[in-house]
Amino acid sequence: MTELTLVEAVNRALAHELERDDAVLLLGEDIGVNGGVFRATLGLQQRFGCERVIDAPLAEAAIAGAAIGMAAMGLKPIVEIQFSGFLYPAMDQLINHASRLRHRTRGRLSCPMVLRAPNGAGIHAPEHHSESPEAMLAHVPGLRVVIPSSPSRAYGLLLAAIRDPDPVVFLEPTRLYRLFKQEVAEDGEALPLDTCFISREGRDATLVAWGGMLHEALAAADRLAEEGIDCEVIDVATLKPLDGETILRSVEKTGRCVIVQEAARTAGFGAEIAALLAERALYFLLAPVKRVTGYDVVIPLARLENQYLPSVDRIAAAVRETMEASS
Amino acid sequence: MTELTLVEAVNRALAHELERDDAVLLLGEDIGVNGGVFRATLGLQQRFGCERVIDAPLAEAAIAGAAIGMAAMGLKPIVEIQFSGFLYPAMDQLINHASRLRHRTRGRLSCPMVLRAPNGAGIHAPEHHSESPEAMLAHVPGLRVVIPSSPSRAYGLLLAAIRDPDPVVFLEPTRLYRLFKQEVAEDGEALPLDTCFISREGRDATLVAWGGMLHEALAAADRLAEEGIDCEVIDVATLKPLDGETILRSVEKTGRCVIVQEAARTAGFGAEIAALLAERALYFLLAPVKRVTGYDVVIPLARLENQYLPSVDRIAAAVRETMEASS
Amino acid sequence: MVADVSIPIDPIRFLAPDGELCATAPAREIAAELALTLYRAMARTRAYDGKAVALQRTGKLGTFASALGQEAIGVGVGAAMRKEDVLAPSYRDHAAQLLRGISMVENLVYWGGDERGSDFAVPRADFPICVPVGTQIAHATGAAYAFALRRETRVAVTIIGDGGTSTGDFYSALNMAGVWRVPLVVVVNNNQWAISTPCSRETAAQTLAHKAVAAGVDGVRVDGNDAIAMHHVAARALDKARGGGGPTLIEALSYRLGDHTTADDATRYRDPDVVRREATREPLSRLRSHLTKRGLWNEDAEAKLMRDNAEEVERAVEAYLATPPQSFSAMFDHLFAQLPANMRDQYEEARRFAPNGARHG
Amino acid sequence: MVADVSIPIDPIRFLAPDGELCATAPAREIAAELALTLYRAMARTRAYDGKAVALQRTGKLGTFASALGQEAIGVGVGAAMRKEDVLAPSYRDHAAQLLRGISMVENLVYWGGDERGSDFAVPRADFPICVPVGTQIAHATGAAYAFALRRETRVAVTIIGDGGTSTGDFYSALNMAGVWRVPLVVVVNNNQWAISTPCSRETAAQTLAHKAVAAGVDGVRVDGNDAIAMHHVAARALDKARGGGGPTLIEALSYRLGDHTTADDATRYRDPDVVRREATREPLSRLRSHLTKRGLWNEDAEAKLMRDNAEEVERAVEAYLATPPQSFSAMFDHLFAQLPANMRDQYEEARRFAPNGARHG
Ligand SMILES: Cc1ncc(C[n+]2csc(CCOP(=O)(O)OP(=O)(O)O)c2C)c(N)n1
Ligand SMILES: Cc1ncc(C[n+]2csc(CCOP(=O)(O)OP(=O)(O)O)c2C)c(N)n1
Ligand SMILES: [Mg+2]
Ligand SMILES: [Mg+2]
Repeated sequence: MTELTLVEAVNRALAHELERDDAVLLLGEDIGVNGGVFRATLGLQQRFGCERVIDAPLAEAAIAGAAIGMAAMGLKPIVEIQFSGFLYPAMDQLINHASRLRHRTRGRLSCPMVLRAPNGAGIHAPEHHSESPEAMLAHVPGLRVVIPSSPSRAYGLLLAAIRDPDPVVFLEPTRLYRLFKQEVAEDGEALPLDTCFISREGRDATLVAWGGMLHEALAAADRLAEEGIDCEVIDVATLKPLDGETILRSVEKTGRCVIVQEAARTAGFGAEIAALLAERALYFLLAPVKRVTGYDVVIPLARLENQYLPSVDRIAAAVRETMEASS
Repeated sequence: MTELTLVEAVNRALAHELERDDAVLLLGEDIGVNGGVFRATLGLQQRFGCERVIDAPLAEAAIAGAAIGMAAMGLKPIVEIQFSGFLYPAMDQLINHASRLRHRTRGRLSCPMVLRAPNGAGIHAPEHHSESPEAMLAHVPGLRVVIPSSPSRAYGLLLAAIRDPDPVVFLEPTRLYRLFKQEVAEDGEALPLDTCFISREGRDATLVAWGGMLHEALAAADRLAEEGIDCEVIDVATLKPLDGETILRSVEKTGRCVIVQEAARTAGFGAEIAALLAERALYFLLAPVKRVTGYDVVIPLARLENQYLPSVDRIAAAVRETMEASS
Repeated sequence: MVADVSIPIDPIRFLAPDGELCATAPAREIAAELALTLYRAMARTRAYDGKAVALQRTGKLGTFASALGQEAIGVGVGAAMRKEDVLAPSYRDHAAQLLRGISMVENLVYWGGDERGSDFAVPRADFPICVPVGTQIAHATGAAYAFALRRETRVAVTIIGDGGTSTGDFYSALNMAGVWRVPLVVVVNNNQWAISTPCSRETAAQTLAHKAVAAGVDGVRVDGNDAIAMHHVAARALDKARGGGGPTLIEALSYRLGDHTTADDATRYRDPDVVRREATREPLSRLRSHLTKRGLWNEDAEAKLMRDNAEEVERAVEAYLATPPQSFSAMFDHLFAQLPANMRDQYEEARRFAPNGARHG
Repeated sequence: MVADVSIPIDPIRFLAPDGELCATAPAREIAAELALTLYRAMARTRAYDGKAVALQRTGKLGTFASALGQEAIGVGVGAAMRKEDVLAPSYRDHAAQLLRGISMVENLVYWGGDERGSDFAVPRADFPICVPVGTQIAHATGAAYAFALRRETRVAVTIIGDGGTSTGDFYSALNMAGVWRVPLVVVVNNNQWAISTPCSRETAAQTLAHKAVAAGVDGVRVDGNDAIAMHHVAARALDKARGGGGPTLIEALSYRLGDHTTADDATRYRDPDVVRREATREPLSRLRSHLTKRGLWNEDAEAKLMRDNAEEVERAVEAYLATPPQSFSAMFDHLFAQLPANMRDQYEEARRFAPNGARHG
């Protein structure tokens, strides 16, 4: 086992599947010689050739649409969108076609594609480079939406996404790409695409997060532990289909839940988790559910970014309030 | 006062504002001589000329983008998208530009545009003509999202949307276009864009709905009244910004809430309302919140459409269960 | 130096509207078998098309998009394709679809509001009808890429309307196909109208074939009411694609003689005189005149063909009307290869509220 | 009949790389004042540009997109525009922006990660920098429509990269502008690269000017390293637009001498020999040679200009670095004309967690 960053783990998973399955190919802007703007595809064109690692023209809609055509004909295209803020032109193809080709043709054709994109803020990037559109995508029937929170989960979940016979949107937290290294087995073992992971066990309150926010949640849990508040931290990982049972079991145990979401609050994915609790946790909730989220504002440019993002302070404060509300 | 259908009320509001304000213009496919595929713009090109009622080429992204440019230069463009299933190509312009032009320029430029589209199912339309993407749009900071449920609300809310100095997405429930007539004052009085309406008062349970589903909710309330269950019915009308206070006050009174949403369940706008209750209604909820929604499936074609849509049966059953859970 | 982008404006035409062979036709004689095949296919399409419109009028079918007057385009293209090629059609392309083996029943089931209509028995790899205008061009581009990658000698063919050429998708996918030089044929059915919008309000381009210039692919104009020319041009583009020569954009000039769809009323926005004039150029009578002049066709043959077509259509309508509805579970059955566990509750809810013995249409 | 879409492939050029007047130049003499203005503006841009890159390298600025080697394009266009015209720029267009009156401080504040950098003191109506590639073409089209509707003699100008011409937005907006015949000038900065993707992987079109054919608008190629030719072609297009002659697409040929942005490392994907060769055609030395040969410029003038520019840049940097941060409320202040009541809680939450005395970038 070697220690890899998250972006290296992505690269390893891509290489593994390109090697294993001739039908797999990569498609995106600057993913060839340049290895992608984040180097997720580094070395793959040299190794697997221009025909399977394709530098596409600058046209996200056409890239997504072409991937659908490839997938329908039996290939397994993996699309890289340079930043999730540039996937909006591809949404029509994702929603009106990728997600429903199998349904529309009663299984005659299908769309085993993966659309990868760096997601979220936290690297002081330029305008439009800090978007978190996961809730919109999770609303679309027929799509799976996956957001890893560590190198090993990125590796295992991406393998699963590629092998999945249906379209998967795979959003990679930009801020985690090189934040830390982790041992990643090169074993080709996929992780399940319908499971939340319990990243830390605890009995007083449940923190639910995904992607980059998981680490803020864990840091908040560390801080709260010093105060004697014992948090369980759940990594949602696969937003769609959501493993509500794991979340419910945890909240049944703790009686309290704080959801952490980087995206703007209203109609974000945290709302779905809170709704799950409103529907199914009423009898064991000891305190109101709380959401710590990005505000309902345009995510500010670099200099104010940190005041937008849920911070350890904000998360810890929300947990404390939750404790007080039920003491 | 004359009795108008919802689509006639839309027409009247458009005419009123074209008359009142030279900066207002309409832009869309087939809105000129043809008056739009639903006739919402009937007669307006004849009356206000080709320059202000513009038949645009078939390109939703360019239409939305051009409207942004017009709006930035001081016009008030009202875009018609033929069906909400065809607004996905415009989402990039809506999200990356319309919603944030004011923010990005610190108020130097702004984007007073309205994007109208028929929304939702229920008319046995062809493929892609029955979409309900309102939750995606409500997630976007900087956009307002409005869905009227009757001719008079369509008139008053559309006037408000046009006069609003910022971008508004105005989704018109296709199934209500000609379902019933109502007296609509031609008084140019706008309705507020930040208020839910209580469409029926009641004390046992709160039904929250918007657009086409409001009428299913009202019909369910009628049926339940016969069984002695007295429902309050709220028309959300403006999804963003959401008037949570009206909903909370109602649920504080009734202790029970069933949310009705036509769109697919996961991460739909109903989740936001349920989340609001999870956060702020815990202490007065007598029963778990329930969502009656479209399933997380591609909305089926006409022959199965009714089995997808929330029906009076499904809504009534949910309310009964809610009553039982708390008795 | 001046770029060579000479795209002839005069469309390729073999048959004049009166059925006479044009002086410009490359062959002195048109193969009788081909001409008869194309004629029969067009007549079959028209018989089907008229019935579908009638079914809609009587409430037995949903919205339908007639191909009246544009049969030569789909038939010419469909006949030029091989079985293993793939078609990505729009909603107005049943002429091509029927010729490729898709059944009338399937087409009716689709427009009747039932997904099973897109589960073609043959050809299994063709794309379903595409409603979001322009999006299908990218699918065909991707399919063509797959063929090239696997060294299959298959071609992807897609059809789009004149209005569709205004979309970003049309251009960006064609441009991509140009760079990749994939085996793709894009046919524009220029029926002059996008619902109520005339072509002149869609673009200032000199012709729609000129759109090819921006993508660096070959563009060609053909009389889309001349089935023989249409077939010839399509066959040439398919051959070129199969031989590695890259994509072609074909602008086929025709006229939408009917309403946009059954939900439309074209009298609101166009001059009936123009429609009447355009009707004199329509493809069936043109080819019939030609065949008749050559002694390859007569009234008896015509009567028999009409009868056969009417019978086939009647059988299809019966089969369509007898199609039992799908059960509630059809919503869930093909959403994913396997339904996620967390959707079991929704499935059960749908079952609980499913009507007993759901009725037809 | 063959369509007349003759777009010359040879770009319009007045000055050879060595500064000599080309035989093809229309004027025998180039106005001294204009030439000096363009030269000074280019030198000013380059001084600013180099400093911005340096600031990024030392952690004092965010990602920055250098215009090195492409100064003639923005300067030529900017100088041809009138104050009341409107520019919709991409992220690489500070040459044009500076000339239009946008300050260096504003540009630094923007790239430093602060929205106030887009609140231009002048010109108030210009669009902010556009990052989502291709989207700005539609904004300019809409702005041009507004001018035409109000009978204002203003022109909307937009600049896009070679890669940007692959987007659907570029085409669909240009096509729309063609139908509407609005006063629009679209300038393509063909710097040969879209990050690591060479133009040949973006399109098979013969030239990018040929993209105009698909939209039915005029297309023209110009040597984008020749500020005089650039200005001439832009001025002609602006005049035409102002006179009601509709849109023009200008392909300006240049070369991106630097990295794509400071986040890029172009040595990974391109040949340094080619870059060195391209550097010999760059616009500043070309115009300087020309001016020197004509006796309009000398070493003293150059030294003084360099000094003045350096001072101006230095002052701008100081002002930038001294810009106090925005308070938390900047997130809310301009989201809407008026903050919705339901956002009061979020505002208070942000206030509560705002650091005391937030520090600089
Ligand atoms: C993206 C999109 N926008 C709008 C529509 C609604 N619509 C359906 S057909 C049509 C006109 C298409 O015209 P054309 O491309 O010429 O094809 P034709 O119908 O004439 O065959 C429109 C606007 C759609 N289906 N897709
Ligand atoms: C829609 C979109 N996709 C991707 C990107 C990321 N990106 C930024 S610049 C760029 C290349 C643009 O190349 P070109 O248009 O030639 O302009 P240049 O940078 O060379 O000036 C890309 C892919 C983006 N900004 N917008
Ligand atoms: Mg048409
Ligand atoms: Mg470039």
